[in-house]
Amino acid sequence: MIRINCPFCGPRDQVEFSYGGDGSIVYPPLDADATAWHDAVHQRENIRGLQVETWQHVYGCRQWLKVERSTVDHTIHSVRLAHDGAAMAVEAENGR
Amino acid sequence: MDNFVSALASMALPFKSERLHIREVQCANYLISAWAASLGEVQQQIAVQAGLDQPLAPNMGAGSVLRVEPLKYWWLQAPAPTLEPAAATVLDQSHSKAVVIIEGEASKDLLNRCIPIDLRDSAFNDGALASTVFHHVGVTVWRQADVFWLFMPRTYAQFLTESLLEIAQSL
Amino acid sequence: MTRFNAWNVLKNGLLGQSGWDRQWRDPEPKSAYDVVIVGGGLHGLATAYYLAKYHQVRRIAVVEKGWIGGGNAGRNTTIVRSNYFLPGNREFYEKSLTMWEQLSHELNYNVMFSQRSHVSLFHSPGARDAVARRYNIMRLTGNDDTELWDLETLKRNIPHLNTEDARFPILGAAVQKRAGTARHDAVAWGYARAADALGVDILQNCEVQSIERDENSIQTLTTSRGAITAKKVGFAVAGNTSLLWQQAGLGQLPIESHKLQAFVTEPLKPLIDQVVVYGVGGAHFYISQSDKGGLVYGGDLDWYKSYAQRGNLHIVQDVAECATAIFPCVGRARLLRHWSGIQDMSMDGSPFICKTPLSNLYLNAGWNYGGFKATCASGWYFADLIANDRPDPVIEGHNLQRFETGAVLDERGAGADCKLHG
Amino acid sequence: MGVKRLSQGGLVDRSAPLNFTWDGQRLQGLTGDSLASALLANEQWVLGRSFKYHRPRGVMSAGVEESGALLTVGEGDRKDPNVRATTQPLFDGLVASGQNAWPNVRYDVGAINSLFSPFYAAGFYYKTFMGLPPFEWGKGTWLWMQYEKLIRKAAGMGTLSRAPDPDHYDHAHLFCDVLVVGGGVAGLTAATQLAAQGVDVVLCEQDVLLGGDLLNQPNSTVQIEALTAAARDSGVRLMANTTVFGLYDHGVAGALERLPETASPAAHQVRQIFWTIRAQHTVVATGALERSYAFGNNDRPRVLTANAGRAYLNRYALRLGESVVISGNNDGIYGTAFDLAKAGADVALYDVRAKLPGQLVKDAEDAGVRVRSQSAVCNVAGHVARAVEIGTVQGDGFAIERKRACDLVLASGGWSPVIHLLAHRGAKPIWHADLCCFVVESTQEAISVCGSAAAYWQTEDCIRSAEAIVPNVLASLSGESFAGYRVGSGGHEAEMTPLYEAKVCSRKLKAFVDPQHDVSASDVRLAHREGFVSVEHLKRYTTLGMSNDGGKMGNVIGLALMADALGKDIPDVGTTRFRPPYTSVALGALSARSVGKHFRPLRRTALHDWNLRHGATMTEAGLWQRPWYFAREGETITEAYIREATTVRKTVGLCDVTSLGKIAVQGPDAAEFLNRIYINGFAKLAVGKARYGIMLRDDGFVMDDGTTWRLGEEDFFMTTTTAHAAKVMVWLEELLQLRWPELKVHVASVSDQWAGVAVAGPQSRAVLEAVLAEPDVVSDEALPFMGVVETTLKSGVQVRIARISFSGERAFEIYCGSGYAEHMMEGLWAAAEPLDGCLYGLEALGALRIEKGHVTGAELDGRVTLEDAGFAKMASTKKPYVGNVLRQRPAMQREGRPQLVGILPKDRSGKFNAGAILCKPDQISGHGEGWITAVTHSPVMGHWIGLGYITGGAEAWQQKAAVAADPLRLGNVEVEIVSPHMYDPSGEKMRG
Repeated sequence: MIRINCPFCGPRDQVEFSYGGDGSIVYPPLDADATAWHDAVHQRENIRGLQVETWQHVYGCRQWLKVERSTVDHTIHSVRLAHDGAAMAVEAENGR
Repeated sequence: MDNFVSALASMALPFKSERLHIREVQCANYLISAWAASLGEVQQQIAVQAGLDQPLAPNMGAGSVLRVEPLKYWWLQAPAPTLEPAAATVLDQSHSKAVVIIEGEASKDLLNRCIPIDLRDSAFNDGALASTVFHHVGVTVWRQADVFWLFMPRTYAQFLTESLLEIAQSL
Repeated sequence: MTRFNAWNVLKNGLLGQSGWDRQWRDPEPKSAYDVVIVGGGLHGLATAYYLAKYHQVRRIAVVEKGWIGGGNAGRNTTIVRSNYFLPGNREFYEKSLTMWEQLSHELNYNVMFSQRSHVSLFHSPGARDAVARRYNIMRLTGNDDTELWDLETLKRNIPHLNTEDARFPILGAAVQKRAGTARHDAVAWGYARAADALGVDILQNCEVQSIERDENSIQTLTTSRGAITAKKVGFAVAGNTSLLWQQAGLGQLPIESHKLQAFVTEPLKPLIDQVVVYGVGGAHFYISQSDKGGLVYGGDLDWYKSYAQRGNLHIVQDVAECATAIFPCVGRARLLRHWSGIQDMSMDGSPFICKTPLSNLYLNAGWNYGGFKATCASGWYFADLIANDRPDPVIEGHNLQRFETGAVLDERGAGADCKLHG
Repeated sequence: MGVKRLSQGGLVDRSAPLNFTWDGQRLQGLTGDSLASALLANEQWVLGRSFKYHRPRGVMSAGVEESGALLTVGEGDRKDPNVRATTQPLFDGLVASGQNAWPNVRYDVGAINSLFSPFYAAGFYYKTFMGLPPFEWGKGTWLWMQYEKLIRKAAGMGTLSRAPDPDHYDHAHLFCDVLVVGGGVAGLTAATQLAAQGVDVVLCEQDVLLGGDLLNQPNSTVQIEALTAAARDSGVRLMANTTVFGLYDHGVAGALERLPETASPAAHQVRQIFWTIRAQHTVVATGALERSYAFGNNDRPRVLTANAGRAYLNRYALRLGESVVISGNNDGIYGTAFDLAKAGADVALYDVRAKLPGQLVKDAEDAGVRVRSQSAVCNVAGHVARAVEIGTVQGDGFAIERKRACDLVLASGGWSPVIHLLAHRGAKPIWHADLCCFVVESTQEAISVCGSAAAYWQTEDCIRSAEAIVPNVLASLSGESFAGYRVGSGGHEAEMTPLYEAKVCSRKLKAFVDPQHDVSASDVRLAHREGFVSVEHLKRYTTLGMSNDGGKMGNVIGLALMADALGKDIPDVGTTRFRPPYTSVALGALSARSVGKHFRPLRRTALHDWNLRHGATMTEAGLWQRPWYFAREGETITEAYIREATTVRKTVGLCDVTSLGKIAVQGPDAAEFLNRIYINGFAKLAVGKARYGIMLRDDGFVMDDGTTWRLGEEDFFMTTTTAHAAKVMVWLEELLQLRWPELKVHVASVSDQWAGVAVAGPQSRAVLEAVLAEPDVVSDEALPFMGVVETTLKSGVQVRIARISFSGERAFEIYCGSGYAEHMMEGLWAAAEPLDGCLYGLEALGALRIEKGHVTGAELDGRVTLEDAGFAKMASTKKPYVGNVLRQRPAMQREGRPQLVGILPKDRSGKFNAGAILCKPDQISGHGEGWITAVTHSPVMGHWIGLGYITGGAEAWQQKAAVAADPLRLGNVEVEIVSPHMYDPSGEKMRG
């Protein structure tokens, strides 16, 4: 079972999280053209190896996380809060 | 108020065995949500109004205030603290949670049959708090000395408490 | 090739089994083929067989990086059904089911297709009506093999279902009677043997290492067993499609690779006669019993992208809960083994059998959970596409452009989120 | 004859006999016995029948690798099939019986299969049973399915009870710094030393006793007790009878603890605990398993592995034979020979090696063992072994030299380290030719291996290997990289000689590789001949290693035989990958408490009990239960909901709507946020107003609908559908945290906070006025359609009210804090009842909304566009919103897509069903023109009506007949297609 080290809650079981998907997707503006939206919504690099992906700690602090994880052996290389404001606030505290 | 009906009204509580004591408690619950930019200020204000020596660290609780999310707190008594409206939103969610207190030497055994949290003293000591999952439902557990508070969503509370009591009988 | 039949089994029983040959050759790769199918799984082998048998293509190779049938062919729960309802999907899977019915005879290989019925439980009037729409479409577009069973009929057919103490009371079931299970390995070997007999070169331990191409077409496949040129190339590599696609310099696809686990218990005397399927309260579960007696079951994906063929513990727990929820008596059956496969999950849950930006490259992918049952039709239509360079009307919708046009084939209505499909 | 329980020694308690039953016979064993040892003590040798040939089988080992003594334990609903007698502790009152045999395992009619065994070679069923023999004439699957019925009956092993398992299981979570798997010397040593350094160690041992192989050695009690005490004293948490069955990602292990069993468990007694263990580091000290080798009739009862003979002798005080033949290729067999001879058995030892271990030979011979080199047992005679044929090495096979009577055969082909858990982690086993086994040398993970799991065969070497990994583990715990974990080497005094098969020239012997699945050496060779040479093909074709023991005994032998056939070395053939679980785990244990009604949580509204007290029949709605209808005495569901819906239209009805999702959306950018997620405008929604909104997914299809109330400038109360509440919440969080972090908006689920009641009908205002402290706040002027007000009940309880209508009548939704829900409902009901009002449930709610043409999940099934559902006009053209780009894709905008319509039966007395397909009357086949999503018997119209989708919508079908085709149920019904707004299309009633 994957264990994710939530920056706010600490290491927790995968069952507390829900998987978002490829975290490298940059969603275009709401009024961007159809191709940009098509690519963002449907096209995937489907990386075999280290990929940035999003998870939500849905049963914990409800924060969306950006997780660097290997899709080959599931090892996790980094985790951070996706929301920069919340991330900076927590990082500042953890450094305190 | 007299008209209040607890979600656990039909449960056989308190539960007492040699190694366990489970009882319901009523408490207010205000959700305080700061903004990233105002977090420091809100942290200070909450500490002051709760009479704490220092601001709460992530996933810790003290007195009657819990730090549940990076920008969010639960304030467990009425009234809610007074905060600058621009600094935080305050939302009454007192009816959202049903709360039981679990104590006794088998508390950890009971909880670890329900929630996947490391409850060893080294990881979860006095004041520690964890939001986690109990049989597909999000719950929050908070340790005060050797007593554990379990906050359950009201609509699931009866179901979860049935499970708790069933397991408690085998411990 | 010694034909497989009772006569020869008897003869060889008396002769100490000495009369059997290799079921398929182990040829050296040739430098050039008319068609190279990349991927020695069920779909690749079936495609090669149909190309050789019905399209008279002579020089065909199937290149497989490991051993044939080693991917999802051997990692599924062996269910064959055609209970789809969207135009295109319905016709495709029905064609497949029809082919399955004759497959053992077609291949002279007993693939043990057992039409034991596929029973989808429902738990609410709303769910019954939703499934009725699908099964009505099946009636109107094909055979009369679908039924709605009420609770009494269900109890009569599956007596030890949990109709007393279930969290979600069972109201009845939608049934496809011609559906069932088959022996997955036999399908791979049967196609391989039959294709081999028609001259197809099955090249095992032959990994495509790079792809040389010009603007419009593939020139050469460099493999671990040497360079191979091909007039036409078909990709049928399931979970590894994106990697091969990128090797061909073609960028991104509407596919993610996820893993799906499968489970089998210790063998037991007959207990469950049908394929029973269950989906309620966020759960998704299917179970049947193999000829050997093991309960074969599975559930949802592990929920995160993965190329690892190993599953995690929470799903083990989750599917066991589902099993005991509907069959409380299986509490004392014991899980013997669990494993996982890599699914090529598409953005709408439906597959691709289509042409590609390259003139001589054809794509067969995006099978989600559904690849096993699709084997026959997948091979059939893919062979037809490769041979005739145009899609049959049945598979016209199974193209890569459908996300641009919005003509998606979303059986579940889950939208563009691969992990929600299957 | 033969078996003798020694008068002293062993780990059995002679003062505590236990009664048990085997196949109807009442027998006695001792406390400390396994079921196997107790059966053996009673001279019960034939305990099972093999899978295919129904050959008699008995105890073959003393542990988890057992593939002979599989039997059924327990009766009735506690019947447990396929239990390994070797690992089942005996308890008083245990009932065991044979399986896979008729009438019983000793005289099994199925044994006739053995006669046909020449035809049952590997894969024979792929070659026949397709059609009519002999040439497989025929078509389709019918004939196969006839054969299959017989095959299925013959296959399988034990029979499962059909009744629910009555026992309780727990699932529990455990955390530690280091998990040590295996409680032999290596595991105990490593655990003790780590714990002494302050590390939190959990040690799991699958056996009921700690000690590992020491348990099988003579006079080891003191040593075991010392090791155990040291571990306990240093703080190791010891868990015996607990099997770590699988290692998963990130240091997670699955383990199964078996609690002591009794014949009649107490009320809350737990049978087994499924542990999910998380460790920072795992020490694999799982020991090794002795394997046999392939020789003629090596599956007969009274043929065991060598160390098993020793285990029964020293642990269970059972001398299994008087005249013992031991055959093998390693030093390990000498201890067995020595111990048995000391116990008075006549022992002959055949060592296949040319060079024998001098000291061991001398010790054995001193004890009276006759030792012969370069020879081995090649064949066994007797239904239950009574003699063996001994061969001497000749070329690469054996020549039979003589026959020897005996009553026990003990064989050893070497030892296989238990690397299963490492294989679960994807570690690659390396073949060690000198040790004749696979060893794992490293994984990328925080795992160490010691003891005989790392191929150390001597006790002292095992201890040293355990000591050697301690610094590595400590380094790993402190985050440092650590060295590869197999340190040094330790083998036998004399080198091993490979022994996988005793081939005898010109003799065809039935030599088993995987006895339980009846896979023989000739099956492996046949697989080779037919081209199944890859190890995975071999396994699948022959089913080698697929049996209950998971190939613990047979895999290496199978590989070796294939290597031999191919003329290759074992490593060139490949390795097999062991899959979890290590030993099988009951589904009941994995499900633990999630059984029956506790499979999934039941979510109750605050009015759940109130509704039940007032006669509600409930129905499932996701995890909720909601009132379905409130039948009065004698009413059917149809009568009840028609009455309820009629009452709402006439007077007033109350309905619990608490299950709707409710989300607080707060902050300075809340309005802007809503403006982006809804297709219609929310920026200008006035405070004190509600608006109906639709959300799209990114791909432009409809996701959800609901009303959102503006309570304050920066304070909104959003409602979602019951089904999508959680999904919408996650979606809003995703947008705010990932896509639009610049927006200052907080969202919080308040679904549990607020209980809600819909008060619907012409008299709804009167009902509210009766309960409110200030009745005026709900007057038409103060609260027009879509108005919102926050106010109080007479009791002072705060409520929020919106004038919104799902029924089409004048209606309100009123919410209060959940704890006051019953209080509020009492007040409302006290006011409504005298007005001839009613309580109504989902069925009436459905009837009302279908009449009105309001959509729900049945219509918004995830494939529907705004245009399809008739919402296109609501979509703003002045602002972008989620989904507005991709919803413009051509196929989603094309003419003639099915659109929402109302449906009436042509013959008004007729009925039709939801799920029916709408067709042209002259073309009732194919995919049709549309479908019906929902139906109800409309109280207003007095006949059945429905909603659905049809190509082109109502306009296209104005003068055209359609047919609702429902071949599954009602057949074809002629219908009319009308506008979906079948009741009060102008909305006068709800606004009035």
